Amino acid sequence: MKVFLDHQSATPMLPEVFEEMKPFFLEAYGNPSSLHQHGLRVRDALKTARQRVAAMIHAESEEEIFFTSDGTESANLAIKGVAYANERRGKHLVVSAIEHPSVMQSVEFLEKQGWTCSRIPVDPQGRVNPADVLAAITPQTTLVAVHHVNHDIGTIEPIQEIGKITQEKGVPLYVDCEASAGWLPIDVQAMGANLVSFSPHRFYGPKGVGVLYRNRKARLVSIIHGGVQEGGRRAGTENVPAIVGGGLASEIAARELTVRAAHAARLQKRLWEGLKSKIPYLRLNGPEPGPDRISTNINLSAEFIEGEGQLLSLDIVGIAVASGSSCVSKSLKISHVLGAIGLDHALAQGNIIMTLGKDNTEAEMDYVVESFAKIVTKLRGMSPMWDEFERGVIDSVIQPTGRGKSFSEHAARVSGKAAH
Amino acid sequence: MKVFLDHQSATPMLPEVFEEMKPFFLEAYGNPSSLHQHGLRVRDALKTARQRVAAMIHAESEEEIFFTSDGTESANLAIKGVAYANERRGKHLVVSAIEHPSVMQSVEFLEKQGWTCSRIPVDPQGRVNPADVLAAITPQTTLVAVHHVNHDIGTIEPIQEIGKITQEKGVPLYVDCEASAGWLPIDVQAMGANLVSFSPHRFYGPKGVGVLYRNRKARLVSIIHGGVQEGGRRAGTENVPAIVGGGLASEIAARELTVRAAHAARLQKRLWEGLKSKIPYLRLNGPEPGPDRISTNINLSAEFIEGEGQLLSLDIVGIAVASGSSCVSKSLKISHVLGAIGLDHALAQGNIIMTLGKDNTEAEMDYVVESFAKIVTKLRGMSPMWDEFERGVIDSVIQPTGRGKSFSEHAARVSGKAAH
Amino acid sequence: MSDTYTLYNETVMDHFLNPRNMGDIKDADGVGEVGAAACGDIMKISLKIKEGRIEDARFKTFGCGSAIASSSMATELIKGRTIQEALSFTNQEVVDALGGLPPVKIHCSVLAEEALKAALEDFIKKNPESATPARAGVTA
Amino acid sequence: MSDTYTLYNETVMDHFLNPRNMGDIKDADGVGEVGAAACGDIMKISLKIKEGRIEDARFKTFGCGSAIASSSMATELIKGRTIQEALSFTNQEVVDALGGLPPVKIHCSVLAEEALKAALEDFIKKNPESATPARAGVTA
Ligand SMILES: Cc1ncc(COP(=O)(O)O)c(C=O)c1O
Ligand SMILES: Cc1ncc(COP(=O)(O)O)c(C=O)c1O
Repeated sequence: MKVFLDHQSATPMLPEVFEEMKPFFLEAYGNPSSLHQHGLRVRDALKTARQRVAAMIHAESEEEIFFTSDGTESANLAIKGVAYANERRGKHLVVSAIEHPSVMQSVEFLEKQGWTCSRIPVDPQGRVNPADVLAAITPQTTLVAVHHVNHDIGTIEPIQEIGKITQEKGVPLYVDCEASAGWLPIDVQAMGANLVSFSPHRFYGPKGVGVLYRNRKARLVSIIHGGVQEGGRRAGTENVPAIVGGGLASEIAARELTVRAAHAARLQKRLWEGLKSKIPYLRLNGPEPGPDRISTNINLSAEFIEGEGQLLSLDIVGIAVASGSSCVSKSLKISHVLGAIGLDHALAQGNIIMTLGKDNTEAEMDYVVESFAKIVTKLRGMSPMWDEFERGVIDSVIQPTGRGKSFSEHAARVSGKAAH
Repeated sequence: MKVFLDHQSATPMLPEVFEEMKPFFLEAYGNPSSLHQHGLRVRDALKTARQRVAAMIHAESEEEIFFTSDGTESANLAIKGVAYANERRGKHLVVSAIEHPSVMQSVEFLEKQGWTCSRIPVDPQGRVNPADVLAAITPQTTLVAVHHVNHDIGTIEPIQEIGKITQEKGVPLYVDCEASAGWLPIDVQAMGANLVSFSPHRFYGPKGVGVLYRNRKARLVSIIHGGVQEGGRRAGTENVPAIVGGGLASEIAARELTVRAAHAARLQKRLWEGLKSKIPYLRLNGPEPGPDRISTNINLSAEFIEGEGQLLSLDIVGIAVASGSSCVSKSLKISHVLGAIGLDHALAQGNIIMTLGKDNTEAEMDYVVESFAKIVTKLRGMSPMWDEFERGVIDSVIQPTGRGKSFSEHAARVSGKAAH
Repeated sequence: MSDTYTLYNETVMDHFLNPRNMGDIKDADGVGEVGAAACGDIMKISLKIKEGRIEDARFKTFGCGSAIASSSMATELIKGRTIQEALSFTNQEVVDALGGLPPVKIHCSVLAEEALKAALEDFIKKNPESATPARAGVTA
Repeated sequence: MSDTYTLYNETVMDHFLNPRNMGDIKDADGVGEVGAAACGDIMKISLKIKEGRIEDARFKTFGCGSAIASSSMATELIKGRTIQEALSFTNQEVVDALGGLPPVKIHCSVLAEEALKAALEDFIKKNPESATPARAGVTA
């Protein structure tokens, strides 16, 4: 059986989206900046796409929609574009500590250029406390950024409450909706958001296009300079087929959202309950399935074993998943999200992220439960940690027994250095 | 008859490129950052694309190829990425005065952040004098940027001579090859270039992908921050189908370059000679067709009439062209290239740019000559300038007779302000 | 894919491709030529005026499609009006009659208004008696 | 599209999926457990040594695929060697025998070398007489 459980990384494109894009490769190949037939024809198509995206997120006007190349670029534009536009007003930003790297690294870049930034810590479930946001805002603050849903652990943030605060304070609010778009309703006006970003490749649209919503209350300058495309906010020849496809994917996602989300929620419950009952020493990171967690995400830590081995073993039996363990990241660091929720280092190493999509089935969930249980058993059999736990040398983090050292102490001793 | 003469803005995608991309939308939809089957499969495809692009421009290794979203982003990355990487060494740049806006505006952005820039003027044909580049380099210079071919007037720059100078001086050379790639051979090593950019959508590849070549001698940091994609030089989910398509388009372009370029050169000659013989007071901007001009470009000024009217009238009879006149640009400014070669304001207003492709035919050229001659006659009949020229009130710039005022003087009088 | 796409709406395209009143009036009673330094457009309107009423109006224009359409439309609109009426003519009438212009092209309609006013000015300068009651309304 | 794509080459995948010498040796003559703080890997190697020669080697590993494959391969390679020979064992042998590792995973093979050396150290500590001629070669 083949089971794709990595929908946060990619989704297969809808056939109807592909059909919509097709003519824009071969026939309607014009450049929207051109004044002739070929240009004007695709200009019309871009307008339709903009309207569809605007409708999906309840924007007032399609003129508030800017197309970029992906969610990362949208996040960079939101952060840097607002920061630069308001440079004279102040150079202070407020962001949650568990934003996506595209936000965190943009902030770090600005810090090198003289900005300062308050990183709002989160609770063990990954939730931002709106009061902390309020407390962090200073007269120099020009932007607050809190994502709608965390990409790793699925936490839904209290955006409306934060939106009320930023509106009262007159500070623009940027909400990265990459992990929620297509799966949770997004109403930019109800949220009180001035900027919102996402990318249609997360809900069965094409790669190569990102969306940035921005309303008039937030000043924004361009960060990719050149021509006057996208209302002067993003230079460069537009990726017409991807924008067209992204528009249609947005329209379909809005229409099918309730059905898709309910389906995912059912599978999420079945998957987590199955895993929990079959596999001891397994922890769910982030909130319990329910109103505080997006229905597509399951983030697990299997104790005493490491994430990459789990991922590879799952792949061999046809199950595609992700992991936030350091062995999986190219930087050899665990996901900063797992660090920020204070997850024990041992559990962060054993991290596995399963993300659901509209085409997953209950039978698939059962297969995953069964396969994963076998894999965990096999890998634990190979792990000195499991053996040492059984012998009482180290203790479990998930169900502490009071005997032995912690994994972290043990790891520090054998490596001669503290685990980080 | 339908004639597409705006290949600098867009090219139709090759059917075989489309076929190559297709599986990456629907089946091989993985994210190259993923460690499972789906990710690894597309990772392989990206590697092939990188190798094909590297081969096209004679790069030493595919690891010198970075993919971005378009030519504009590649230019931004080249300019800002090198500037930021060498910030401590110096903050001075040298660029030709007629670079594309993606270069010029990137430089202006850096100037706001404390960099200084020498803009090298060009001769009336748009050529940079290498001696001027040498003279402009200071110990603080961290980058020299001169494009291979100018996008508006088709001038081929003396890159090898400039490359010798920058190599001697130990300053990285960035060559924007957007207007030449696919039509002139590019050998990054022979050029002495450290950075080269272009976009496959200019030679029958897809939109949504840009290329930046960079060798080890030039330090480069990322400008779109986030994940560690593209060797840490460009964060964001890769646009896999476009990269795959761009790779194949590059391979085909390299293979067919000689044939395509010779075909364009034949048409270019036929077109220019036809127009010249039929239409009086018509000027070719940039070098004569031959070794100093790219074979795809014809840049004209029809005197006494304005460019947008010509463009619209051509469009009505099925001929797609571009213009550098101010009425055509969204900024109401004439192309800065026309300003830099010292083109009289009247001629800059009457500007038309025709760019040839591999599928244009001789019959099309004849149709364009005939149609354009009629249109010029009609528009001149509507122009007060033509009438005033015939009545000796103003003089021709192209064939001065010594009688009357210049267009510029006249325009200044009637508008009460100097033409710019 | 077989539709025709145009930069301007149908009315504007029609006035650009089939301009009304294009040309010069021999022995015009008033001629105005104005230019916009910003984008190089030049517009010339000549008027035939009889008994305080515009009997004929013609234009010549160096400029983009919307400049040509604006002058074509302006001459159409103005014919038959009294000098008095013509002096309160505004560019908005041109924009409305054309069914709208892109924001960046509104200035073309302004140029048409200016050319008309300049032609009226010219007439009034030559015929000071004709305009006494209207003099105050002229701005330039 | 039906091919199988793997992060590691066939040999590495084989040693990950079918590890050789996995487990603990009862009454081992030397046991080494080492860890890499950087990425959390922990590797344990136990040795059975007879007449100065490694008769059996077994491993347990907490770590990624290449860490497991590296320890599997290291135990394979080391069996039958003398203590003397084993003390000059390097991670490069593991890398070579595995047919290469991704650059970012080379450290896994280093960990395998370290675990082996730690096990040898342990043996030598318990049997100081056995290693007199080799003592100088031990670095840690
Ligand atoms: C929350 C969040 N923001 C931003 C991004 C970056 O988007 P993209 O992958 O489209 O560049 C991601 C990607 O996974 C994400 O999850
Ligand atoms: C010389 C030159 N450089 C850069 C660019 C920008 O490339 P793109 O349109 O792919 O963003 C262009 C585009 O026309 C160009 O002609």
